[in-house]
Amino acid sequence: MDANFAALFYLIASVCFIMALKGLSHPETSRRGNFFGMIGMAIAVLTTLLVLPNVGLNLLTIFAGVLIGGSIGTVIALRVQMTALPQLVAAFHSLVGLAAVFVAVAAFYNPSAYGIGSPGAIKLNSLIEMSVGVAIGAITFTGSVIAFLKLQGIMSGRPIVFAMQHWLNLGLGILTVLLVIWLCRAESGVAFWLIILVTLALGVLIIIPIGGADMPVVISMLNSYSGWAAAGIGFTLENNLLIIAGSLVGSSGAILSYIMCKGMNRSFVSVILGGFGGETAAAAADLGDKTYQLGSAEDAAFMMRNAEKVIIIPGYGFAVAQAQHALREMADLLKNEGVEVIYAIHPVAGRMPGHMNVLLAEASVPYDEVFEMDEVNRDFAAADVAFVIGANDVTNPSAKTDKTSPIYGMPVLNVDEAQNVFFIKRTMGSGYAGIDNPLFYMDKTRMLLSDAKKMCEDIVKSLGN
Amino acid sequence: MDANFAALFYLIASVCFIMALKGLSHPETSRRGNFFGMIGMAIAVLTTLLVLPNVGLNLLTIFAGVLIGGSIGTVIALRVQMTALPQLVAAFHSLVGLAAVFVAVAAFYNPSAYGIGSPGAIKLNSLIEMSVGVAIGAITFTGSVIAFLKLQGIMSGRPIVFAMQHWLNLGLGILTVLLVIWLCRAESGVAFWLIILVTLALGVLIIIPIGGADMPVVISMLNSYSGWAAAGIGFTLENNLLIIAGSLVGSSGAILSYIMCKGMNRSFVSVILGGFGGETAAAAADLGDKTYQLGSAEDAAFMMRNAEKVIIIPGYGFAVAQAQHALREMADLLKNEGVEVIYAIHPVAGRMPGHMNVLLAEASVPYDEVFEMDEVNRDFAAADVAFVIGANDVTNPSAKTDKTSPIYGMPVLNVDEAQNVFFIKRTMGSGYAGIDNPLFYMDKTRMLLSDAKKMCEDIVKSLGN
Amino acid sequence: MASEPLSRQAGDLAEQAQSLSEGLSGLAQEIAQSSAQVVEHAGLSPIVIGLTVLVLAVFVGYHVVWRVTPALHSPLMGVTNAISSVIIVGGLIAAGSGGGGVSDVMGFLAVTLASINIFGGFLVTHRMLSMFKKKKR
Amino acid sequence: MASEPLSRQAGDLAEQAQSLSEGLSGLAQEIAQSSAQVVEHAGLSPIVIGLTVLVLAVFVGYHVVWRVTPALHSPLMGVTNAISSVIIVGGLIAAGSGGGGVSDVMGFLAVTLASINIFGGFLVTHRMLSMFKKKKR
Ligand SMILES: NC(=O)c1ccc[n+]([C@@H]2O[C@H](COP(=O)([O-])OP(=O)(O)OC[C@H]3O[C@@H](n4cnc5c(N)ncnc54)[C@H](OP(=O)(O)O)[C@@H]3O)[C@@H](O)[C@H]2O)c1
Ligand SMILES: NC(=O)c1ccc[n+]([C@@H]2O[C@H](COP(=O)([O-])OP(=O)(O)OC[C@H]3O[C@@H](n4cnc5c(N)ncnc54)[C@H](OP(=O)(O)O)[C@@H]3O)[C@@H](O)[C@H]2O)c1
Repeated sequence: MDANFAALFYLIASVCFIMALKGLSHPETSRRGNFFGMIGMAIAVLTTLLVLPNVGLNLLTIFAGVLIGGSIGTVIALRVQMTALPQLVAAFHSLVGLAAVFVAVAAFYNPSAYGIGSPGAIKLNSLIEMSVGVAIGAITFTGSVIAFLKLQGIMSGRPIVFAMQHWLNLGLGILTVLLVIWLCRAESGVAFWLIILVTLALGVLIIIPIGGADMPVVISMLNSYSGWAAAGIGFTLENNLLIIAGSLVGSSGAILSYIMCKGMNRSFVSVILGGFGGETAAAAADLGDKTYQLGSAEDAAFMMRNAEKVIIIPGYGFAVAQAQHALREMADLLKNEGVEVIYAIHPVAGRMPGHMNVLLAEASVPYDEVFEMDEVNRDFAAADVAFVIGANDVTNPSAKTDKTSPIYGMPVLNVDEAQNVFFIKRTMGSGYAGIDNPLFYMDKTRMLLSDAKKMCEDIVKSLGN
Repeated sequence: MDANFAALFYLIASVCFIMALKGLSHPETSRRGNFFGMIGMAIAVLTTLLVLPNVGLNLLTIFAGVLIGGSIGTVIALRVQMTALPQLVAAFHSLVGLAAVFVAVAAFYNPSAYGIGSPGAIKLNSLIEMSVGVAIGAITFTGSVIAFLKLQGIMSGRPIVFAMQHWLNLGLGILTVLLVIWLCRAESGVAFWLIILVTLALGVLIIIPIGGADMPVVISMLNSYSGWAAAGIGFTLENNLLIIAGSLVGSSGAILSYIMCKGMNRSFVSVILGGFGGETAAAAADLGDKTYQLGSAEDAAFMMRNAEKVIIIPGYGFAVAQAQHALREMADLLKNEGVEVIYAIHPVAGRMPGHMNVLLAEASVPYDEVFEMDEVNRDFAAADVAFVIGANDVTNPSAKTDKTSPIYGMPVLNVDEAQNVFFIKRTMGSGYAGIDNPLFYMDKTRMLLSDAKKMCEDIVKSLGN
Repeated sequence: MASEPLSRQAGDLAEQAQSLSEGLSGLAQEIAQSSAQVVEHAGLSPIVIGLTVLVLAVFVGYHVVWRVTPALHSPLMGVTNAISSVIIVGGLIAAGSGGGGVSDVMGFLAVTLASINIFGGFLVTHRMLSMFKKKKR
Repeated sequence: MASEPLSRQAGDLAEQAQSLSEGLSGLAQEIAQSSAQVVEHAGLSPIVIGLTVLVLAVFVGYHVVWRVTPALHSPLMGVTNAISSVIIVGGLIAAGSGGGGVSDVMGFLAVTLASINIFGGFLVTHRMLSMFKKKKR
């Protein structure tokens, strides 16, 4: 195929990718959006195959790769549990990073295939673009692997900090730049592989000080990186599709990181510098002298059955306990009794943006019963019961009142305005931010100390009677 | 300057233009946006001057042109009355169109300056792009002139229709295509000038059947055209700045046309085919047997002084009467008496999108007292007085109830839900859509038949006592 | 004997010249080819590039304009009017390259008309916008 | 006398050949120049074009992503993950051009890894999205 025709098809593929993201502006159009994405990718792959001058038998290798990769991807996608989404995304990101590294290596050893020179005589700007691509790719790879290990619980979520850590990272960064200069001067293979090694190490070192619960920000950031890596390689290949798709992904990751940081009221820099949010880092302070009231499943069932309006606030513990189906059953019983039940989602509830929405959707909760914080926050005053399940920080009123609180200024759900509050959690311990929650000790609050799923099932039983 | 450097500066200029439009998303940032636009234009002009190989003494010609044009533009911009904005925009559009024609002619006679060939041997694609540019430019020119004449009242607003009109236009369109083919074959100067003549005529013929009040849609459409003309010439010059700026303007005009058509509940095609909306086209039907109640300035003053909440609905007649300052004075007096006064703006109130907002702003009404229809439509039920000044169609409840009404389905302001309604207009006649308004005959309505400005001044006097 | 070497010499010379010219024409071909390759690789057809830019710019325009608040639709018309006068670039090229005759006049006229628009459009927009004020509380 | 014309002949021949070769080299130069001109005119530096496309695409991405409803932020991560695997294009070029050795292997690996992502990303997103349902009324 003529390169100009190919460019037109690549443009069509780019438009498909844009339409894919546009589709996600509403659940109704989102599936169509995803199909647009698939079509765009198909066009991109076919166009590339047709534009290659002498594919011949190599087509077999390519088919083998697509077949193997496709099967693995399909199986993973069909098997994975919705609660494991953060890990999955991290794992996938690592693959993009590694693929970028491989592409850069291939370009280094076979530059003529990419039209960027011949071995030993690669164009200078291509060498630079290539190093940027390979460096971002390598960091994305090992960084995502660490994120995956932390989220999957294989590695402790606790931040790994040591003296001079940031200086070490800075040093390695400078080393990378020096190696790139060496590479550009001598086009040395040694320099090239050293860049890969150093940036692989850098990926690990950058991520280990960041606490497990900050991983979602990290994932988004790495998502953004992988986009910029693709765009960088697009410059090398002079391929506008890669530049456009890369920019889309790059912006998306950056915006999601920003939204998360804003939702947590923390600066991006503080997240990246790490040392915060080990899942069990801080012990709940001065609990001793405060009293709280325990509740039972029967109490909750009685209260909610006689309520007019119940607002359910799911959080991270809800995902951990996989309580979505039990909760849905409970809500159905309440709705049958004429109770109005809605769900209130905080922007950073759970461990990933939109995490709660997916879990609720999985349990077939209609999306028009699920509201974002801004839409629902006024309704708490009119609610008879706020039913908090596995959430903690996102309800903490000290974010509104206590200037000394580490989460001061973070927007929270106005759970304290409801007539009655139930809290399902296993202990009186703290959540991700490691701080105590004054709500626990209010007169109108009943603590339901149990696993979220089990408690929901108990309430369902009580409602059944 | 090197062409690549120039392209970078052009890119910066493009970003400035994008920022200019982004700034308009909020009144706070809008002035900054406008400055971005100016900066972008300055960069574009300076870059072009620096990239030209041998400007030399021609710089003087250029300075002369900028000086003359700039002075004229400045004087006009400073002198024009805000009520004459629609005409002004139409006049400005005609200039853009004419400038596009001039550029195309220059390119035809001096192609080497544009790097598109030599006289008599211009590249084929450049010839096509040039014809498209010149045709759109010419249509924009004469079309805008007609629009200007109609809006300024120099030409009657009545649609000029005659038999076979659309066939004639179609014929001229086909003729244009044939001439373009001739031009491409022979690069004949005769063909080129014939294209200009025919499209100039076409511009006139397309616009005359469209009624004066539909001119705002026409202006937006021509605005869009002028953008695409610039983009087309951008292709000829292989200049991305022109393509980007042209696309921005093109989309903007298209979106505004769409918004207006939706606000009037009419299809774009019906507007363009014309024959509708002569200002005085339809006489108000069967008025005889309905009774209405006249009110006086004193009635209005008394009622509003004792109201808690007054909603003011300005319309076209408000602009015609230049009543903005008198109205503002009235509202101030009411606010001093503790009355809550807000303004409700229908998307197509007046004769231009955003027209009412500019007039109110001119009278120093703060923009946060001015609400769009969707924001305010629920508030009418809680309003003691709806004060309609020079508006008619945008309040007509038959758009909600009467399926036979020509404006059925058009969203309207819920003026009928207010406790009391006052209507300032000069007669019991109809508005732009030429239909009667059931609101006039409701028990709670008082008609204040007078010029809008005079009536406001009378009410001010009554309030003063 | 003297004529033989001479004629041979001449033959040699001719041959050499021929091979030289052959070499040169080969070189010429090579250069032509290689630079054609460069064209193909570096520069996609400008139309294709223009199209890419156009499509992206339309997306940008679409989103940016939909976010303009309806209260500022009149200023929007003013600004876009001024921006569309970026066509002045075309006029500058004509007026500035001294093609003589028609082209010069056209360039001058285009620059003048576009300038009216640029100054008029931005200024009238500025006038409109500076009237929009927030409530003093 | 015989040698003179011969040598003159030879000289003529040589001269001719020389002028021929000069002409050819002129031609070659011309070709090279003209095609260089084409490059300069048609193709701005690919970096500049790439930058233009990048800037516009970032604007598009910014606006489009801000309009994504927060409820679909998880599927957004899934889709962008799949889209970033468009880097498979690079792998295809390596695997499909038969450079042999390292490049082939790398190409194959890149294609395989990217495929995992493409299929996995789009499918898991599809799974998520097909769970989002409206209330039945
Ligand atoms: N969503 C994101 O994108 C994102 C990203 C980064 C960080 N974050 C952070 O994550 C936090 C999210 O707030 P959140 O309120 O959802 O969570 P949280 O504040 O971390 O609280 C979760 C609570 O769930 C309880 N829990 C854990 N497992 C449970 C189980 N099996 N059954 C019942 N309860 C269980 C825990 O208490 P027990 O141990 O006593 O049971 C814990 O207090 C915020 O601080 C946010 O800043 C979110
Ligand atoms: N805004 C846009 O972009 C746009 C574009 C195209 C079309 N339109 C159309 O324009 C109409 C706008 O609705 P509208 O309610 O604002 O206007 P309208 O329906 O045209 O009514 C204006 C009223 O103002 C009265 N009036 C005229 N001069 C007056 C004066 N000096 N003092 C007092 N009253 C005066 C007229 O009645 P008297 O003659 O009895 O005084 C007339 O009934 C809609 O139908 C819309 O579809 C708007």
